[in-house]
Amino acid sequence: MAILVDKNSKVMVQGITGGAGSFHTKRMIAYGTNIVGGTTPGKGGREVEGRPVFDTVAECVGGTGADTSVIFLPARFVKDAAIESIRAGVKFVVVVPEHIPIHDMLLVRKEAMKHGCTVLGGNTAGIITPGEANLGIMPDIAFTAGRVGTVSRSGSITYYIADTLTRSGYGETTCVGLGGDPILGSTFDEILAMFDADEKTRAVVMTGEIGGVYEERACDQISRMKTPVIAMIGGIFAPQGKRMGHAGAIVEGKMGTAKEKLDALAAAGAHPARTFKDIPEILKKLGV
Amino acid sequence: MAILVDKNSKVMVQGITGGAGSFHTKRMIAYGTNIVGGTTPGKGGREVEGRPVFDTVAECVGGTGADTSVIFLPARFVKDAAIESIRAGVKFVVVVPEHIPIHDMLLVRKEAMKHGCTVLGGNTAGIITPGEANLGIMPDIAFTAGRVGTVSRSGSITYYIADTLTRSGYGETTCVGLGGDPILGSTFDEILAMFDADEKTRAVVMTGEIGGVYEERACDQISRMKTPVIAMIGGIFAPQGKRMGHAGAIVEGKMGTAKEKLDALAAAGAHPARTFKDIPEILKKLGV
Amino acid sequence: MRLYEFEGKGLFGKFKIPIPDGRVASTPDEVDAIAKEINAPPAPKPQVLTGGRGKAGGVKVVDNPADARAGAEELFELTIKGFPVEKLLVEPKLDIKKELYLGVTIDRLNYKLVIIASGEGGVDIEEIAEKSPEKIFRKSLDIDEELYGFDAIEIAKKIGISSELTKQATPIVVNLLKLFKAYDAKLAEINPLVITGDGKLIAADSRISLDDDAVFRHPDLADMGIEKRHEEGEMTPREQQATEWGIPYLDLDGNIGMFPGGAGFGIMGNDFIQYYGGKPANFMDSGGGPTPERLARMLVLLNENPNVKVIFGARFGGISRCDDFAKGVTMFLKEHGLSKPMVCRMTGNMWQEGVRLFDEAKKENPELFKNFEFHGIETPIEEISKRAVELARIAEGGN
Amino acid sequence: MRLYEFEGKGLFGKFKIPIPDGRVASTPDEVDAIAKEINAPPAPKPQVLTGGRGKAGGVKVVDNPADARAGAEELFELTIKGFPVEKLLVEPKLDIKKELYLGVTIDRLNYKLVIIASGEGGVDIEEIAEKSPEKIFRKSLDIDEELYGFDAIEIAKKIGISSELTKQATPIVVNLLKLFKAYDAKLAEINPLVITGDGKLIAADSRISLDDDAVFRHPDLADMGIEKRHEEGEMTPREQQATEWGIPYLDLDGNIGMFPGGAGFGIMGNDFIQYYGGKPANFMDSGGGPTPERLARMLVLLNENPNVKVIFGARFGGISRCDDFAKGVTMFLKEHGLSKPMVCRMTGNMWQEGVRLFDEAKKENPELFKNFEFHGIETPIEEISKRAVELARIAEGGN
Repeated sequence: MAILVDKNSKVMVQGITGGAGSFHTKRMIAYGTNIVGGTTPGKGGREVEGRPVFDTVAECVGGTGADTSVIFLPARFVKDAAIESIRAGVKFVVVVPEHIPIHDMLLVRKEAMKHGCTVLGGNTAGIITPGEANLGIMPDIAFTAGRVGTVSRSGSITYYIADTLTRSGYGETTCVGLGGDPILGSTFDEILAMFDADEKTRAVVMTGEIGGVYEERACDQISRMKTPVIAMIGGIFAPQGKRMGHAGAIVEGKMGTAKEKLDALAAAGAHPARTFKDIPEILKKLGV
Repeated sequence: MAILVDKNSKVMVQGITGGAGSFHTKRMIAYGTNIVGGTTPGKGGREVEGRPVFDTVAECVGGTGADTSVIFLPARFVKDAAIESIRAGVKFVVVVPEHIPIHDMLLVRKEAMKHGCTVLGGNTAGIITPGEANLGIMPDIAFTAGRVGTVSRSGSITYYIADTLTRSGYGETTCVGLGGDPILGSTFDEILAMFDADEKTRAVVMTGEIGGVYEERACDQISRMKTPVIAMIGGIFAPQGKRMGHAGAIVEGKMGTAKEKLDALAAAGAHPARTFKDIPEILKKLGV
Repeated sequence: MRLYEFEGKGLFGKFKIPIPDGRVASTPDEVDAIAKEINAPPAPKPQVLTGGRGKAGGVKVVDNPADARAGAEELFELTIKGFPVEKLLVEPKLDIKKELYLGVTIDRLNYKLVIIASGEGGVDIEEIAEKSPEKIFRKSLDIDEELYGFDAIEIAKKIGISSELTKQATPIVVNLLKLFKAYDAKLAEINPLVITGDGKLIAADSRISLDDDAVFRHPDLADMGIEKRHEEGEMTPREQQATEWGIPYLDLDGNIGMFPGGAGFGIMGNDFIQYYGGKPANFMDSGGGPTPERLARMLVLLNENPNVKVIFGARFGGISRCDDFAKGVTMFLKEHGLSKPMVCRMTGNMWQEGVRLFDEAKKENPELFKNFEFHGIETPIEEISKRAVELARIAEGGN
Repeated sequence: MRLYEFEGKGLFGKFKIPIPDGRVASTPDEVDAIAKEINAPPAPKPQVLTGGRGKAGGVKVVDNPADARAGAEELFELTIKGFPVEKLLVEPKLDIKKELYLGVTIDRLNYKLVIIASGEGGVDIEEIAEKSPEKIFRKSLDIDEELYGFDAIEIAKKIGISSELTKQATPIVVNLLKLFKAYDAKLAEINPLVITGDGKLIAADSRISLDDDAVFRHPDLADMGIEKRHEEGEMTPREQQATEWGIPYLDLDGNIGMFPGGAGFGIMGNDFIQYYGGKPANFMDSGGGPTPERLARMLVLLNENPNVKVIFGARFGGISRCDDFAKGVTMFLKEHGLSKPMVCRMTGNMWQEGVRLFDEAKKENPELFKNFEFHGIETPIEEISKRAVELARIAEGGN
């Protein structure tokens, strides 16, 4: 088992005829992802990598049964594209582009909640269930099917952690990139709950970072979980008030210093890790 | 019993300090209507006819328990005022002013449906449950408590019919003015259903008119009713395509010629009346 | 309130809906100048507030710009459904490959906005709706619901716009709805929406009707020269007079002058007269609580109408009081004198006092009341209606 | 993107939020001229992109307009939290009876807009929120939810605005939210919103921050002279250089130059260095799939920074490929020469090929690589971090 995506997912690509869209469609197919088609308004009727292109998501869903969508479009088109998928009945949407306007994501999130759809991103490297499906832009090299789930705001951190899990023999069930934008389609607690409900996932590594607001929201969830959670937070030593890259990574009042995040998560029952190599050690202690 | 309003209704007036508002507050109180207070933004703390004035409906509802509101405000303020009442938990709103912008009424209707609130008007003379409560601008002289309900788009027709019922000894349970504006807060079928559920109402007189779209909508309801319905439609002899007063009274394609409306209602089981004096004759035949 | 085609196209332009490069002319000279300017075969179109212009011979295409003046002179002579042609919109003739229909209106029954589209445009859409409903595509929306580009693409495809043209079609659909909402429209139609030979979508005509009751919140319309106007076509002089006075009034072809209360009984009273064999000369609506001045003006309209042989009056004192009504009518009798028979019933609020006031005034000056019968609650309105019909028959020399 | 006070007030004016009658001056002469013009005691205020201006002595009220120039000269000399004062907003001094707070911001946790209001304005609202949360009123709204006048009245009353002033307060609250939505704001604050002695509500200050990622849809901002700008205050020359090159970069006070991949490991890598006893000299984010040019520029920033004693490099080939990475770094080595020790790990996509390319280039020109250690997947990143710390200790003359 896995969460959100597996070999049975019927995946479509919004913006499939574009540069990034067609490039990653090829990559995703090469990994074995079940890509069934895609959309580009005005280019319905074409094919990309042998997959049919439609003008609208509704047509694509109708023609292919797509239930999952990966968006490769410029940021300004994401609001409409995500809402189009949500309204067409797609149940899982991955927003790869970064710099999605904040007000747009508020609306996308509202629409997603209304229709029971899960959105990842913006600015996510994607999601991978090793050996089954790879959605987004993550390199396959780091990943091996196994028994630990990961959820992180950052692509590079996901690679490092998966690499650590792979090389220490644990492997991964699913690796989820929440995304680096200030407002995200999904939050840590929501993904953690999915992992907790997944029988194959024996532990979860969650990696947050300075700034952002979604780490604290995870505490309540962690305290209720039967699956152990290992937590890392980036920016423990970051100077206060300095902007560290991600637009969201500005310390917001009390909430959001990395130290406080990590303390709060530990208090809720998470096992804190400092560096990647701590992870297999903690897993060993936990008997995973 | 009665529908929508009775002696237990706690009625507030929106625009209570205005000319029409204060004048009709006095009249309504004189009739015995349980007026508990009113609102005028910026005039909270005053009194009108001994009733407290508040800045907002929420305050008025909090302070008086108001569950019903009559609006006496210029048309341009009605959208906000009606939505304010609806959101503050008022269950019945009477919109007396006319010429409410159509787009505004669409929104008011949506909000009312969402919150389970009934709206009458715009451009309604109001509603009266004889001997109990008189909301709006109807003269009390025509009305006597009795056993027939009326529902009409026009104030003057309501007076004539009530007068007929009063003088022929039937009297009225409740007389409802839907309003003369093109878009109305309530429709014939909705009011008819309420009358059908009211034990005291033994028959209903419904009066529609040329133009408008709500008469046809009543047919399905009438065919399902146990309470007999007498129907009159104004404009049977009106020349086609001429605008007859009410903004809504323009013949719209096939729908809306008075003859067709009356035929449709009769086919659904309503008893057609030509003039007011037909009404007691039909009631007699029906054994009401 | 209907807009002229050129005004509607002005709004289209504002909302980035493509329109032909046209200008308005008020004289054949101006048409001539514009024809030279646009450098294409000009198609001058009369600007009147009615449909069916094409059928009335009101669209001319002149293949040679030099002939534009002559064609225009002809058009300026036309009267279309009672509307004299005062302005022409001069546009380059379009190379039309296909005509579509796109409109937004209000579904009052279901409290929704509806976008209506059809692959067959340029003709009467109601006719298509009736004969081939399957050729019409409808999409309903709540008033506060957003229309997305993907909805627009769906609509475009349903009416046969090809994939390649969806990028042009999407903003047209989205923006037509924006315009509709932004200006409180009751109807916003592009008919036809044309596909040209070189693959462009262009709004070849506009029909927009705004909600009179919401014009107050669009002061920019006045800046665009769009002023509040009468909804309907040509008015009779009396209708024009009534409009000036703010009285809803229509001339009909009977001989009984109707002086009723509100619009409801204004309509129903006309029916009553006809049930009893009479014919109303007009429709009128006093409005709620008319002032004495308004009552007097209403009576002036009937008193001075030669077609009116008898006046039928009815007043149910609701918001207004019958004593005020009696005062107003008496004022009219004194100032203008009633030149024809009138029968009137008063009931409702203070009716006894109204009858008493009439009695008193009559005692004072019986001459004023020689043509005037008044009744109170004791006489049913049906009897008054019959009496009016009877008086009319007598006035016309019947028996 | 923060707006200057005068820019924010310009938007307030556009949305009919009352503001003092002020003008912007760039020289003491202009201040003098404006002071004479506004005919009231002038209150010139430095226009800087930071709060705490009052505490820094940055607001001057001159009781006599004739003294305005002297006061202005003083202000133009100021530097507030690193911002030099280049412009003053000259307004008439307000007769302040009471100071309130009104703001709109985004509650990211709950995906809502929040209107925040307090009867205590003019000071740090976060301080009030912490010490006396009961003095703060919050109202949450969905992004597509309308705020009605009655909601605004409720908010106004909660912060002690009297009934008589609600008619002034209502449009201020409603329009501040409209502005917030219309311009994709992250923050729109009136602090203080003042009640003047003669009972007027006026926005005495503005603090507006817009979403950089949405500026593209507000071209009218540029028309108003509001250009895209750096969010933060004074930048170091290197930070300015990096900003020009589009590289997220911050100078820190350590000696290990950080050359990581994306922002996530950019932040985490700094932590690793510190866990092992080192101090990073910077934060940097390569972005996804950096071009060779970008990689070279990133290295230039570190190579030319005298504080940097060692460079720590990490690349996890995801969207990018390690062979491209190796080519880019080699290009830098050839063109610029590496002047300090560097340790670098590559893994992910095509890492073996990357290592092979480095080996080959090193064989060709060993001199270029004399300061450069490269590792593949076999060395954990923790070891690389330790090695960087060790190299830094050596470089600083430690052992």
